Amino acid sequence: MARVGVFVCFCGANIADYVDVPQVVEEVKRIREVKFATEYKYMCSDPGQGMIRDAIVQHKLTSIVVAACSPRMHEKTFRKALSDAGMNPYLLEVANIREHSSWVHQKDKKAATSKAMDLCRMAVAKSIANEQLHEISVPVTKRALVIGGGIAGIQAALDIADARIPVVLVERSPSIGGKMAQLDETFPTLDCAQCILTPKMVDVASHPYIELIPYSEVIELQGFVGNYKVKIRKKASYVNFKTCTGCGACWQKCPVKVPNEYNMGIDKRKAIYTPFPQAVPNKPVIDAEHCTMLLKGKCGICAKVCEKGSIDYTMQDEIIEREIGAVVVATGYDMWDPAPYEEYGVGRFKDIITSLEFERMVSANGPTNGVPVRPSDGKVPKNVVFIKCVGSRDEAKGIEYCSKICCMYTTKHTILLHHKVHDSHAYVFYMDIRAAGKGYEEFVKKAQVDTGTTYLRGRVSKIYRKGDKLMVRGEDAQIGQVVEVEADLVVLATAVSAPKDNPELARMLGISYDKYGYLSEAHPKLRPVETAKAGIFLAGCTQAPKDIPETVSQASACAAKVCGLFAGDTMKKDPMVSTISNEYCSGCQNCVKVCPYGAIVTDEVPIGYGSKELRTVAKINEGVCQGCGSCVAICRSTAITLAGFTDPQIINEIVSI
Amino acid sequence: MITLGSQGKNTFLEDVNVKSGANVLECYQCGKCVGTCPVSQYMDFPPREIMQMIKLGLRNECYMANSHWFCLTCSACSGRCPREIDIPAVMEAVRHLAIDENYINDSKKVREIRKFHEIFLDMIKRYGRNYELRMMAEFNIRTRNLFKDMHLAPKALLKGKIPLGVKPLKSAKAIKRMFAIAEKLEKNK
Amino acid sequence: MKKLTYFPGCSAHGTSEEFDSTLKLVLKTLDVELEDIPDWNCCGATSAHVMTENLAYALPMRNLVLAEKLENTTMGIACASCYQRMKVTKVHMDENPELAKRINTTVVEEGTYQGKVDVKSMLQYAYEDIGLDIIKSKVTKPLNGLKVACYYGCLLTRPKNITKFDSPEYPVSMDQICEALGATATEFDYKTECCGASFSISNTEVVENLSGQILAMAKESGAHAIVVACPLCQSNLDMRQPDIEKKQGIKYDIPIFYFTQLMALAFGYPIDQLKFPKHIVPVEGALANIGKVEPVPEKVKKPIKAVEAESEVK
Amino acid sequence: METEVKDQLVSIEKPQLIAPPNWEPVIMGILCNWCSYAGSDLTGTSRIQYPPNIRIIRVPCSSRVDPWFLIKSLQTTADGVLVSGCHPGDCHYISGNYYARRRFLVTKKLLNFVGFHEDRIQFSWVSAAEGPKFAKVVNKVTEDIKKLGPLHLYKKENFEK
Ligand SMILES: Cc1cc2nc3c(=O)[nH]c(=O)nc-3n(C[C@H](O)[C@H](O)[C@H](O)COP(=O)(O)OP(=O)(O)OC[C@H]3O[C@@H](n4cnc5c(N)ncnc54)[C@H](O)[C@@H]3O)c2cc1C
Ligand SMILES: Cc1cc2nc3c(=O)[nH]c(=O)nc-3n(C[C@H](O)[C@H](O)[C@H](O)COP(=O)(O)OP(=O)(O)OC[C@H]3O[C@@H](n4cnc5c(N)ncnc54)[C@H](O)[C@@H]3O)c2cc1C
Ligand code: SF4
Ligand code: SF4
Ligand code: SF4
Ligand code: SF4
Ligand code: SF4
Ligand code: SF4
Ligand code: SF4
Ligand code: SF4
Repeated sequence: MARVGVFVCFCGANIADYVDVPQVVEEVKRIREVKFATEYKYMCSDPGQGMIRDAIVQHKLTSIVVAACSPRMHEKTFRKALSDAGMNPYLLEVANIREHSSWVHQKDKKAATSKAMDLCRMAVAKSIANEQLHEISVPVTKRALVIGGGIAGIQAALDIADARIPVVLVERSPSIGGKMAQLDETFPTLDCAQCILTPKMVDVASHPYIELIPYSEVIELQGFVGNYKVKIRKKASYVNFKTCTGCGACWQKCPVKVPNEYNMGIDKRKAIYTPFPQAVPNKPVIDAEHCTMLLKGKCGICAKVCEKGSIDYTMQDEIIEREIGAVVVATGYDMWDPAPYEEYGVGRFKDIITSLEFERMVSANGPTNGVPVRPSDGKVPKNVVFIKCVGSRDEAKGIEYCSKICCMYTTKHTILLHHKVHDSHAYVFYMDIRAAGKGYEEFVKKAQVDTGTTYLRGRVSKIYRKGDKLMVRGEDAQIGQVVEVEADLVVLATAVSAPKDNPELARMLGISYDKYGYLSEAHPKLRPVETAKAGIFLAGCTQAPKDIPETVSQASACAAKVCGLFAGDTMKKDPMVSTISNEYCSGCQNCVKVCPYGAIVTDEVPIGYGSKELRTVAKINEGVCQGCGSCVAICRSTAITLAGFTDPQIINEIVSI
Repeated sequence: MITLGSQGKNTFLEDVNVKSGANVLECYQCGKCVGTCPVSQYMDFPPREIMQMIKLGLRNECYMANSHWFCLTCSACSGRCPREIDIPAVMEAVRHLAIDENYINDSKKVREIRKFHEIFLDMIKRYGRNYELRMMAEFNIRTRNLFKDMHLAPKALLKGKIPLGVKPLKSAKAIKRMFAIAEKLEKNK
Repeated sequence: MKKLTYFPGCSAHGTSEEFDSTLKLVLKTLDVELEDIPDWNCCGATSAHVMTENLAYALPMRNLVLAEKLENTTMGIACASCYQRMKVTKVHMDENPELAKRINTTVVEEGTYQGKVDVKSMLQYAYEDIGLDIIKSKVTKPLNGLKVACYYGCLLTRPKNITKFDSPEYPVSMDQICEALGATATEFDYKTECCGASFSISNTEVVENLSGQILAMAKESGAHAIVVACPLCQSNLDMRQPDIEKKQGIKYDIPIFYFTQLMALAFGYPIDQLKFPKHIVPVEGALANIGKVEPVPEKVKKPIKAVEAESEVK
Repeated sequence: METEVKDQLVSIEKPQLIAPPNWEPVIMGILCNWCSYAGSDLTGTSRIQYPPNIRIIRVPCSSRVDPWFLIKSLQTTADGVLVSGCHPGDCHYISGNYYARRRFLVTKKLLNFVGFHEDRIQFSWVSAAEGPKFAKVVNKVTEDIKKLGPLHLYKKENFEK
């Protein structure tokens, strides 16, 4: 017969104040299988764990129940205590008498105590049916996939590759670089984004351990940690990258002009183009939506001028497959569209631009040669109003959260404006100045003093026209007066938002995302780069808005996690997985259909012992199984058992109250 | 100087929240309402400051402010408030509380505004509809400002802008009864 | 022939008679028959809710209940203030049956509120239920050459969750109706700024200031006239205009039309039926622009100069 | 207080059942580990109070819930069952809760058919962040079951010495 030991925790006053712990101990002692029961102030402490270890040996216990906080808190701790005493760690059960009783029934000690007793009884009943389980080890494919080639993806790829682990870097656009490639100088040190980014981009292209697959998207991910299979769709570029030299003859001659995404549509690019001069790879692609040859079969100029014969109008999308062991997702962010700010006349007034448009204008390689201009008449503005928190911290029109970077880049913009237009004056409407970072407050102070920018604390209420000026009205809450600024140009620090297709991507990868569309980390403080799915990690703004220093730190952390995962040849895995018993399986394959991980395949076994005739049964790959239990519940032949959550275990819990 | 911390629980905040259905605690003092409000410059304390005063529990000061009397319920501010606070409802709550608790701001402007509304309601009570000429006249008499807008009157009358009589409702009695019940409801709240 | 329940509002026979009568002309052309709510009462306007919560709901509710006795499913309201009171009451009653029950105890003889009748402003009705195409098809004398600033005021589109019509910041329905009539709607940034509304009598200083800004912005936009859909707006902008001009020392001379007056004009009704003599600011100057051709502006504004893609090639 | 047992099936089996005075229902809560169990933990961490009638069983995913568990619960110990999982689209196991939901509806129909009131078996979506919602759900389920009255007169104490 089973010999169960029960340990009831006081959790200081947390449990003891609302549950009569000694009475619970007395009650469990009445259970036949319980051979030892005691109480202690802090079970998770070293002496607490020591009690468990001692009792196991002394009372020859066969399973352990700890009645304490949620198993999500300390299950691991107590399992370890069992191991240390030479007992199989999975013979532990935790009764959650804190979160589920003492904390939620604080006004009724009697009821809380009686509930705690029931919870203990259930745990004891379950533990009797517990079996010894052993961690599973699975082989790993030591190759990483990085999705997205912004600074996050670039950094992660380089760090992983430097550890001599092969990396596949998939970037959707024709070039890597992301938003950082669009920036001018960067806070808080004002070094030029291009100068620090382009060497890294070139490193990616030339790294022997990196396979760069540009102009592509991941369309399917199968398998499990250490053993993923990924499908990538390589979009037709209509240019043979192997032979193309990037000479540029084609795009110089192409007659079709298209708004240039890289310059936020301020100028035009051609239908065959590289997004920007420093692009990596520096090979053009044909934009099939605009090329007249591909649309109507008319033109063909680029093919004529290309000396290398690299143009191929018949090229098709291509599906590439790779085997990988881990994934870093670094799909970055989108800029929030300020259209809902009707009171600012967004969309009606040309001289209202977004921060990224401003960034392009002041960039030396930008469409206006580095000088900000008014889109309406091309004049250089004197009075520029910057409005912060546009779309951020605004649940009515935008998003609830703080975008974190706009305070700093707006400060930077006042400096850049001052540099480029000496007789200009900047006005900043702000609610707070959030400058928590190394050197950030110093940067803000210096900018304020050096540029003489006027800071007005308040959210802008309205913008209207007066002649060719924009009148910007808002309260300056410091003096409690409504002020109006006569502006030549208004720059909106629009919010950072999650990439639109993140939810779709998350579903494809089997990870979760929050209500805004940012991909969710496993724990906000202690596992900030991992996802809930083993082997998938997050870097950069795809997890939440952040600036470059933070993005790069996170990317490097991802690389460290990937390297850690690949440190051995095999990996350990939780043993809570399902198995199918051949004898019972009827071969109906219902389970195959419901398994979300594709862990179940079919197999052939002899119909009877020694028989040559075969029949079909289902078989589970324990490396792939994540232990959800869908198959168990669907199987009509009760052929499937999920370790740790077997029918006897759960039924025991049910009937033992 | 205002001393905080001695008055205990902020019951004023609770009263206003319950009555308005808004949550004043959500206000983060951005001031968008103030820049929006067409009459904020006439208020003793513009909407943002009223919000803060409610948070501080300054009941008397809020009641005695003219702000809630000046509020036109134009809803411009609430349409723009990033925290979606129903500011006119808050103003209305303060006003109704002040009326219920008999706080009377006796400045000339507030007296006039209040008079106007009282007379208007009185018109409805009497005729079921508004009787514009009579109302203007009564307003001027009751605010002791006999010649206010008199320069407009001849022109307006001449142009038939202001009718000389009103057709009272057939069911004027029903209206009177309605007033009586509504007043009772108001008291039993 | 469409039928529509009509709530004229107190000002229909007084200050805004020209709105009421031109509305009727226009609807005749558009084949809509109005059915007055029998023995309707004042909606309480801006005053009821200022003083008491229950009356503010009770007064409109009586009208809503009376309207339910007619067969039509929609009630059209001319005055923006009445419209807002009625709509607020309807939305709140529909959302909160408890409250509806309580308020209903004040409406003794008329019956139980059921929420059957939808409430629309006449502008909304013209825009949504009649539509620009039909309006356009009835135009016989297009208003080409007339530039108008459409002024909606605060009550027609706000609050958004109550009115659920057009935009609270930059509505366009009236602009589009005016354009359908052949007029040009100017880019007018003060469309929904408040005119001072109920302070018309009790706080003239405020009204003069607010309405003054609206007039200035309308002028700035190049409009010959302002078009409104609310008697309160009309009287604040029209009646007070001479005083405002005196105060500011600027001559505006901008007549304030009801959109129905312009519709009737474009539909070909003779001028003497449009009640223009009721206006304080004379309308003749503005109407003289009809038929005039706009001169081409001297300087066509240059677009922003962009560096061509070619020059980027190294 | 005497509450009559209303459920058909049970009244056929045990026609004379009468509720004991001060009767309190037992509700079996079967919660998925990742969302609802975590959510119920959060209810605790936030000290949100709810009625003490629920007994919680942890399963990896709501899709693990076998109809048999519900039947067994109602047969032996519980007066009602609450199954709670992740919101649609949020399932830790991608699509598990979708299957769970479908199966649950079928089970509910079946139990309904044999005579159990439909309120005895309830399903909800509670995420790991919805501590207050969990308390709300428990409040509602407890109230519903209290209205329906008891299914059992006594509890089986299987494991007593
Ligand atoms: C106006 C402005 C100024 C700024 N100034 C500064 C500054 O001065 N200093 C500073 O530190 N930070 C600054 N930032 C912030 C900085 O831009 C970000 O921190 C940084 O770019 C984040 O990098 P990322 O790689 O996470 O995202 P991104 O740069 O957005 O990169 C994401 C990449 O992933 C690709 N991608 C997206 N989806 C997919 C997919 N499904 N498959 C494949 N590829 C995909 C995209 O094409 C892109 O290349 C500024 C931001 C703005 C808006
Ligand atoms: C009041 C307060 C509240 C906070 N609340 C939160 C919160 O709610 N959430 C949150 O995320 N963060 C919070 N923080 C921040 C949080 O404390 C820090 O982010 C975190 O503790 C930093 O960890 P650390 O390991 O870098 O530093 P530390 O915690 O300081 O650890 C440094 C360790 O190094 C040891 N050490 C120092 N010098 C030497 C040496 N020469 N040789 C050997 N050992 C050495 C020290 O003894 C110490 O053990 C809070 C901070 C404060 C002050
Ligand atoms: S002309 Fe040919 S070789 Fe040169 S960039 Fe174009 S495709 Fe490449
Ligand atoms: S074929 Fe297409 S890409 Fe090539 S030059 Fe012509 S339009 Fe441009
Ligand atoms: S970073 Fe600054 S500007 Fe951006 S949302 Fe936060 S507070 Fe507003
Ligand atoms: S120093 Fe601390 S309290 Fe002050 S702004 Fe920075 S983070 Fe906030
Ligand atoms: S559902 Fe059960 S019986 Fe059917 S194939 Fe799967 S294990 Fe075999
Ligand atoms: S428990 Fe079954 S359904 Fe779930 S992952 Fe494992 S094999 Fe697939
Ligand atoms: S707009 Fe809203 S949040 Fe901002 S100060 Fe006014 S009430 Fe507060
Ligand atoms: S509703 Fe009142 S407070 Fe708000 S903008 Fe209008 S007048 Fe001002």
